[in-house]
Amino acid sequence: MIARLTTVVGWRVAAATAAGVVVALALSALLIAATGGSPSGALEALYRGSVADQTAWTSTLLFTAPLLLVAVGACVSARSGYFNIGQEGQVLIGALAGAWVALRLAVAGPILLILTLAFAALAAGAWAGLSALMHRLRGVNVVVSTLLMTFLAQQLVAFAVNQSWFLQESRVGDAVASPQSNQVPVGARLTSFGEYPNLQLNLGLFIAIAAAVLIAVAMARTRWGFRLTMLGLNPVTAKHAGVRVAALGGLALAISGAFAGLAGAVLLTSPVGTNRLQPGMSINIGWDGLLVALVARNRPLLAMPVALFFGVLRSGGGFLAATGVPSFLVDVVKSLLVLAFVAPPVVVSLWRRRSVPEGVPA
Amino acid sequence: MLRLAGISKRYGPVVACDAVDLAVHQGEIHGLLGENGAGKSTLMKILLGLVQRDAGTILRGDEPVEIGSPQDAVALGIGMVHQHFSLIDPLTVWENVVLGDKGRVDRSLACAQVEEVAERYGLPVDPTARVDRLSAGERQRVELIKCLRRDPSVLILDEPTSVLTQAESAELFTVLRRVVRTENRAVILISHKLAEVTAATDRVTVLRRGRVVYESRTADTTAQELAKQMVGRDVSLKAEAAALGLLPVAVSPAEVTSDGVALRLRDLTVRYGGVTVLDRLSLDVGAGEIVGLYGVEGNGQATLGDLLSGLVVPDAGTVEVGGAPVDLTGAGALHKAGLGVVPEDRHRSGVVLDMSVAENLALKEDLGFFVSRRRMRAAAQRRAEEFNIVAPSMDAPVRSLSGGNQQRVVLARELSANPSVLVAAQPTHGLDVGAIEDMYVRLRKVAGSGVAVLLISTELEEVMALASRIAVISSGRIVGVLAVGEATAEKLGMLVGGVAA
Amino acid sequence: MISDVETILSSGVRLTAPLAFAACGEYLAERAGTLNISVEAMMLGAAFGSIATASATGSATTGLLAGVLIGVVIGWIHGNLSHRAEINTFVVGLVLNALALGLTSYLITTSTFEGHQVWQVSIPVLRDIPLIGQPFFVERWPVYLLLVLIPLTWWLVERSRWGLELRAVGENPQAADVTGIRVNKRRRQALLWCGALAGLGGAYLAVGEVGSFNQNMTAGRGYIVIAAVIFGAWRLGRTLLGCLVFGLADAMRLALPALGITLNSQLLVAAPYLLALLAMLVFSTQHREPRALGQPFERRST
Amino acid sequence: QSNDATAPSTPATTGASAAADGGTIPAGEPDVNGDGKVVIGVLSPGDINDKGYYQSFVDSAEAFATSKGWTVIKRGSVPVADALNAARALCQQKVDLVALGASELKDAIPASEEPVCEKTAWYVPSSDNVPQTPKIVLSSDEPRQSMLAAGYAAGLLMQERGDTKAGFVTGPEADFSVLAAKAFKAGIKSVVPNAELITTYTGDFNDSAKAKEAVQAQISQGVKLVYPYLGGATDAATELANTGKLITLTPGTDRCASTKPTFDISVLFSPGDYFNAALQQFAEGKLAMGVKRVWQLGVDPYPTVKICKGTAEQTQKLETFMNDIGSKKIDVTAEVDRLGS
Ligand SMILES: Nc1ncnc2c1ncn2[C@@H]1O[C@H](COP(=O)(O)OP(=O)(O)OP(=O)(O)O)[C@@H](O)[C@H]1O
Ligand SMILES: Nc1ncnc2c1ncn2[C@@H]1O[C@H](COP(=O)(O)OP(=O)(O)OP(=O)(O)O)[C@@H](O)[C@H]1O
Ligand SMILES: [Mg+2]
Ligand SMILES: [Mg+2]
Repeated sequence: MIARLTTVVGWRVAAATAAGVVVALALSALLIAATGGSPSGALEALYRGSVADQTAWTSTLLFTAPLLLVAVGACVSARSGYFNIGQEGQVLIGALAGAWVALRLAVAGPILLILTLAFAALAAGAWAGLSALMHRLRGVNVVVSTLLMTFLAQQLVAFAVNQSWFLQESRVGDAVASPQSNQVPVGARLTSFGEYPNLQLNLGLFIAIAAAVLIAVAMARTRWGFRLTMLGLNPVTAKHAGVRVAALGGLALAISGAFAGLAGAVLLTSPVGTNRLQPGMSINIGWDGLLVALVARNRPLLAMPVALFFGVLRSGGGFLAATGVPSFLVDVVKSLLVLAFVAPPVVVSLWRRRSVPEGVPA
Repeated sequence: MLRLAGISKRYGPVVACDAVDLAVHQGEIHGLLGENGAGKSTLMKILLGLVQRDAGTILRGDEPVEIGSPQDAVALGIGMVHQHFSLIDPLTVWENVVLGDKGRVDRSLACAQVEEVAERYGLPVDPTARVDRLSAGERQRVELIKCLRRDPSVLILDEPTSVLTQAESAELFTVLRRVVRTENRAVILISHKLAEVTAATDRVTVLRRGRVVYESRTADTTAQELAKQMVGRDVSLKAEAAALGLLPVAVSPAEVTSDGVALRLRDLTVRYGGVTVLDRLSLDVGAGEIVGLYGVEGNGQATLGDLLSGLVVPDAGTVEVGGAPVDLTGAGALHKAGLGVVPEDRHRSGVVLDMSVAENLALKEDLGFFVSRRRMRAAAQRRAEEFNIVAPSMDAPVRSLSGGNQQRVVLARELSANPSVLVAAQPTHGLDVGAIEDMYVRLRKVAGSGVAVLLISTELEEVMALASRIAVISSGRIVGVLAVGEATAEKLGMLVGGVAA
Repeated sequence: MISDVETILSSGVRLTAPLAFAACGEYLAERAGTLNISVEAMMLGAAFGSIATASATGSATTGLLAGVLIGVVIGWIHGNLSHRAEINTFVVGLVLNALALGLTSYLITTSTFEGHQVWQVSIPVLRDIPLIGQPFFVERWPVYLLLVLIPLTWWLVERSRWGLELRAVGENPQAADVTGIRVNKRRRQALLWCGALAGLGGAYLAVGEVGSFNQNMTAGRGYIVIAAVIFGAWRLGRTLLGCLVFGLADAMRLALPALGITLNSQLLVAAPYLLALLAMLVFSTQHREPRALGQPFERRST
Repeated sequence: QSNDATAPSTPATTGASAAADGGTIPAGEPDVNGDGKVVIGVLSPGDINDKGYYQSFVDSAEAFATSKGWTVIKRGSVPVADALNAARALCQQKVDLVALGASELKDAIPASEEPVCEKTAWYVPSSDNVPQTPKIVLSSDEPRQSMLAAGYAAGLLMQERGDTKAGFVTGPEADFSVLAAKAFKAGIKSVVPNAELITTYTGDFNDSAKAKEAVQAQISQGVKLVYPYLGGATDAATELANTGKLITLTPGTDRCASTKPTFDISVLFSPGDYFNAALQQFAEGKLAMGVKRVWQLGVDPYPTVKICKGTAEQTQKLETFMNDIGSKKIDVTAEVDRLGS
C-alpha cells in the first residue's frame, strides 16, 4: 500500500517536474522569440556548448567541479540546521587565501598545490566559522550573518587586488596594473588529464566527486553524520543526548565554508578561470552551488547529477552567448528551471494534502 | 444547543473519529473523556474549523451548519481554550485577547473589556502586561478571558487544569459553574482526570478509538465505571487510582534500601536575568528509593529537569552521582555518570520526531565511528519487545507513534544504559490510563532493582502513590521533605503554598 | 561649511529615499516572519519596469506606478512559492534575484528605452531655510510619499488589526493559526506590501533619481535594505535611521573627495554590512528578532 | 601616417604569408577559415549598451561589417574569469576574427594557440602589459597621452571662462583610473597652473545614482567642469552636469553631436576607432598577426581630442599640443609626473 502510494507520488512528481520543465522552457522560448531571437537556435547552442562533443564536455565538467564542492558543503550545513547562505563570499575567501599561498609561498610543485587547497579551505572554513561564533556568543542569526558576510568578502577581495603590497598583479614597466592578482604558478595548478580540445578532466572534478562520496558516506554511516542529523532535526534533544551542539553546528558551518573555499581554490587553480584572483571570479558559483544542494534536497550523491546539470547550463550558456544571444538569458532559463525542479514535489504534496485524506504521515 | 451527528475523520489508515454523536446542552458542563488518541482533540478541532470532517453533520439548534474556519466557529459562538500554542509571548494581554477578532483595534476598549471580563469571573490580570512575563496560572486566565470575552455559548476546554495548582483548578471550576449556571452557556471539558470529571461535570461522554462508547449523566455514573469504559476493561481502583486522578487508597511505600546516596544535589542555583529560578536547591536520593519532587508548575521543576538533562548549567551548586561530582559543562556528562532522564517535554528534548524508532533508541549510545544500521535495528527490536513498544517498524519515524509509545521509547533508551539514577519528569503527562499504569509498574521495578528514582511531578496523587519520600519545591527551593507516611494532601498543600510544615 | 553639510545632507536624502521605501516594506515582511531576500529582485524589476513603461507611455508617473505593480507581482510570486507551495524562502529569494537580474539585463540589451524623470518639487519659503531647506524641501515628488508611507507602515504594523495579526504570525505562527489567523495568507499579504514599497523604491531610483535604467541598476541596494532592518533591530524607526546612516555614509563618501578627504573605498562600501553585523552583536541580548523569522509555517500534527 | 609596428621574429604559420612589415597574414583573409562567409566575433568585458567606451567597439564593428555584408557576433559583459571559455566558444562558432573589446580579457589569448581557434585572426587592444604572441595583432595606445590632451583641452575652455576648479568622476579606484585622473590634471594645469582637480571614485562605473551624487557634490564645491569618466552611468551624470552648465568631456567617443546629454569636448580614445582601422586592413587582407600597432596621439587620426564648439584659436592650440606629443616634443610621462600629483 505504502509502496504503491510512493510510486504514485513518484510518478506525479516526475510528471509535474516534466511539466514544469516544459513550462520553463516554453517561457524562455517565448522570451527569445519576443526579443527577435530563435528559440531552436538557442536550444541547439545550449546543447552544442555543453554536451555535444568532448570540448563541450570539458567545459561543462570544469564548471561542475566547483558547483559540486559548494553543494556538498551546503548539504552539511543544511542538515545540521545551521543554514549557510554565504557560500558566494566563502568561495571568494577561499580563492583569496589560496592565491595568497600560491603567490607568496616559495615551495615546490605538489606541496604548493596542496597548501593552496588546504589553506583556501581553512580560511573559508574559519570565515564561515565566524558566523557560528557570533551565533554562539551573541545569538546572531546564522542565515543573516552568512548573507551579510558575503558582501564583506567581496570588498575584502577587491581590497586585496587593489593593493600592490597585497595581491595586486605586478607592474611591468610603468604600465597600469589591473585590479587582479598575478597568475598562480603552474605548480599550484590542478593537473588536467587529456588534451584540449579532446576531453580534458581536471583534478578538481575528482576532488569534488571524492568529497561528495565522502560526505555522503559520513552523513549516512558515521556517528558524526548521525549526530549531525539529530542536531538538525532537534537541537534540544541532541544536546540532551550529549551532542556538543555549538561545536557540532559550528563545525558543520565551518565544513560548509571549507568546501566553498575549496571551490574557490578550484576556480583559482583549474582552467575554468584565469588562474588569477579577481573580484568577480566567484561568478555566482556560490549562489548556484547552494541552489544545487537545495534542488538535490541536501543529499550529496544527488547533488552530483544536479551539479552536472548546472554545469551544462553554464557551459551551454557561454556557448549560447557566443551565438549572439545575451548570456543573461541563461540566468533566466536557469532560474526558471530551478523552480521547475524545486516546485513540483511540494506542489504535488500540497495538492495531495488537499484532495486525498489529510495529513498522511509522509 | 450543539449537536454532532455521525462525525467521521480519517487520517490515512487511522480513524480518528468514527461516526461520533455528541450533544451539548446549554447550562451544562459536558465532560469528554478518553485515552490518548481516542479522538477528542480531533473532534474539537472539527468543531473549531481547524480540521475538516470527512462525514457527518454539525447542528446548531436544528440548523445544520458548516464550520470552515475558526472565524465560522466564533460566529457560531464556539470558543476554545487550547492547552498549547495559543498565546503569543511578546504581545500584551489585551493584544492576545483581541487576536482573532475583526474590525479595528481599540486598545482602551479592549483593556476595558479585559478588565470587565476579569472582574465578572474573578480572573485578575493586567491587560497591558506582556504575556511572556506571566506565570502559567495567569496565562491560563488570559486564555479564559480571551474566550469568554467573545461571549461564547459553547466553551471548550482541552485539559485546562494540567498547569494549575489545586487552588487554581478549584477557582477555575467555580468560574465554569458560574458560566454555566448563571449565564446558561455550555462547557465541554476534556480531561484525563476522573476526579475532576466526576466532580465538575453534569454529563459525560467517553470516547474510545474514535467511537462514543459511553454516555451518561455524571450523577448516574461512577469513576469506576468511567475508567472501565475508557480503558475497555475493568480496572482496579487500587493500583491505578492515581492514574485516574483519584487519591490513593494507602499503598505501602517501596522498601528503602538505603545503601548510600546515589544522587546528591547541593545548592543548585540558576538565575535568568534577575530571576532566581532555582535557589540553593539541595536534595538526596538513595539507591533503590523513589523520591517525589512535588510542586506546582512554574516553581523551577522544568529548570531542574533541564539541568539534569544537561540543557542548563547552574550558576552555582553541584550534582553528585554515585558519590562523584559531575562536571555539568561537559556534554553528556550526566549520562556518562549514570544518570538517565525521562524529560518533561518529550517532543522538545526526549525524542527526535523525524528519526526512526531505532535511531531514537540509539541516540545516546556510543555507536563507534561507523554506524551499523543492521545492528541498530536489531538492538531496537529487542528493546521494543522488552518495553512493549508498539510501532509499525523500527524504521518508522517516532512521529508516527502514539504518545505512550513515544514515552516508552524514551524510557527504554534511558534504562538500557543501566543508569544508577533515573530522573522522571512528569513521566505520565499526556499519557492514557494504560500507559500510565505501565509507567508506574516500570518505575517501581526500576527502583526495586536498586536505581535511585527522582520523580518530578505536579500530580499529588502520583507522588503519593509512587514515592517513599516527598520533597516539596516552591519558588525554586525545597521547602520540606516528608516521608509518604506523614504526608497528607493538606500538609503538602500548605508546603506548596510556601507554609512550612 | 554650512553648504558642505547641506550638500551631503541633500545627497544623503536622495540616496536614502529608495532604501527607505524598500525598508518599510522589508520591515513589514520581516515582522510577519519572512526574511525576504528577493527585495533586490523587487527593486531591480521595478526600476526596469518603471523606465520601460515610462518610455512606452511617455509618463514618468505611470512608470512609477508600473514599478510598484512589478514589485507587487514579484511579491506575489515569492509569497505563493514560499508561503503556499512551501518552497524554502531563501531559495525562492535567490532564484528571484537571479531571474530579475537576468531578465532585466537581457531585455535592456535587446531593446532601447527612452529616459524619463518625475518632476521636482521645490517648496517656497521652506527651501530657503538654511541647512535643511535644500535637502528636505527640494526633491522629486515621490520622496514626499515617504511622509505618508512611513507613518502608514508604522500604523499598519503597530495599530491595525492586520498588523497585530502580522506580528502574531511572525512571533508564533502555531498560536496564530489556532486563533484563526491564516498564517501563510498574512505572510503573503505582507510580501505584497513589501513588493509594493520595494517596487516604489526601485522605481524611484529609476524614474525619480536617475531618469534612466542601466544594467543591475540597484547594485545590491536590496541587501543594504535587509542590513538596515537588521541594524534597526526590527523597529521601524531604527530601521529608517539605519537607511539614513547608510545613505549619508554613501553621500559622505561621494562628497568627501570634493572636500579634500579620501577614505578607503572598499571599507566604505562594506560599512553597511559591517554596521548591521555589529548591531546584531551589540544588541543581541534584546532579542528583538521576530521569533519565527525565516521559518516556514505548516500546520502539522504533534 | 606612421605605422609604428614592432616586428617580432616569428616563423610563418602554414598557409599564412609574411607581411611586408613583419608578422604574418592569415591565409584567405578576411575569410580566414575559408567557409565562404566572414564572421567577426567580439567579446567585451563591459556593458555593450553603455553608449560609450564599450559600445563604441561593438558599434564600429557592426557598422563596418554591415557595409561589407559580414556577420558580427557580439557578447558583452563577459566576466574576466570567463574570457578563455568565451573565446573558445566564439571559435566554435566559426568566426574568422576574434576581437577582444578591452585588454581586461587578455586571459582569452591562450585560446588563439589552441586547435579550436586555429583558423582565426585575433585582434587585441592593449593599453597595458599584454605579451605579444604570433597569433594576435595587438593594438595599443598610451592612455596618458589622451588624458593629458583632454586635460589640455579642458584647460583651454576653463581659461576662457576663468574657471579653476574641475572634477573627475570615475568608478572603482584602480590603477588605470588613478592614472587617468593624474594625466587629466596635468593637462589642465599646463594651461591653468593654479587649477584644482577633484577626483571622486564612486566604486561602480554603472551606478548612475551614485555617479550623479558625486557630480552634484562637485557642483556644490564650485566645480565648473566635470569629466564623467564612467560606463553606464555616463549619461545620467552628464545630464546633471548639463543642468549646471558645466563643461563636459566624453569618455572615449565622439559625441559632439549628442543633444541629450551634451558634451563640450570629445575625447576619442575608444577602441572602436582603432578597431575600425584594423577591420579596414582585414577586409583588404592586410592585417598581420604577431605585430603590435601603436596608436599615437598627434600622429594617427586616433586617439584625438576635439573641442566641439571651440574657437579657431583653441582648436589650433590643441592641435599644436597634440602634435607636440606626437613628435615627442612634449614628454608625456615627465609632464604627468610634474603636474599631475
Ligand atoms: N494531523 C494528523 N495526522 C495524522 N494522524 C493524526 C493527526 N491528528 C491526529 N491524528 C491521529 O488521530 C487519532 C486521534 O487523535 P486526537 O489528537 O484526536 O486524540 P486525543 O483523544 O485528543 O488524544 P490526547 O489525549 O493525546 O490529546 C490519533 O491516533 C492520532 O495519532
Ligand atoms: N529563560 C528564562 N528567562 C526568564 N525567566 C525564566 C526563564 N525560564 C524560566 N523563567 C522563570 O523562572 C520561573 C521558574 O521557571 P521554570 O521553567 O523552572 O518553572 P517550571 O516549573 O518548569 O514552569 P513552566 O514549565 O510552566 O515554565 C518562572 O517564573 C519562569 O517565568
Ligand atoms: Mg488531545
Ligand atoms: Mg569564414
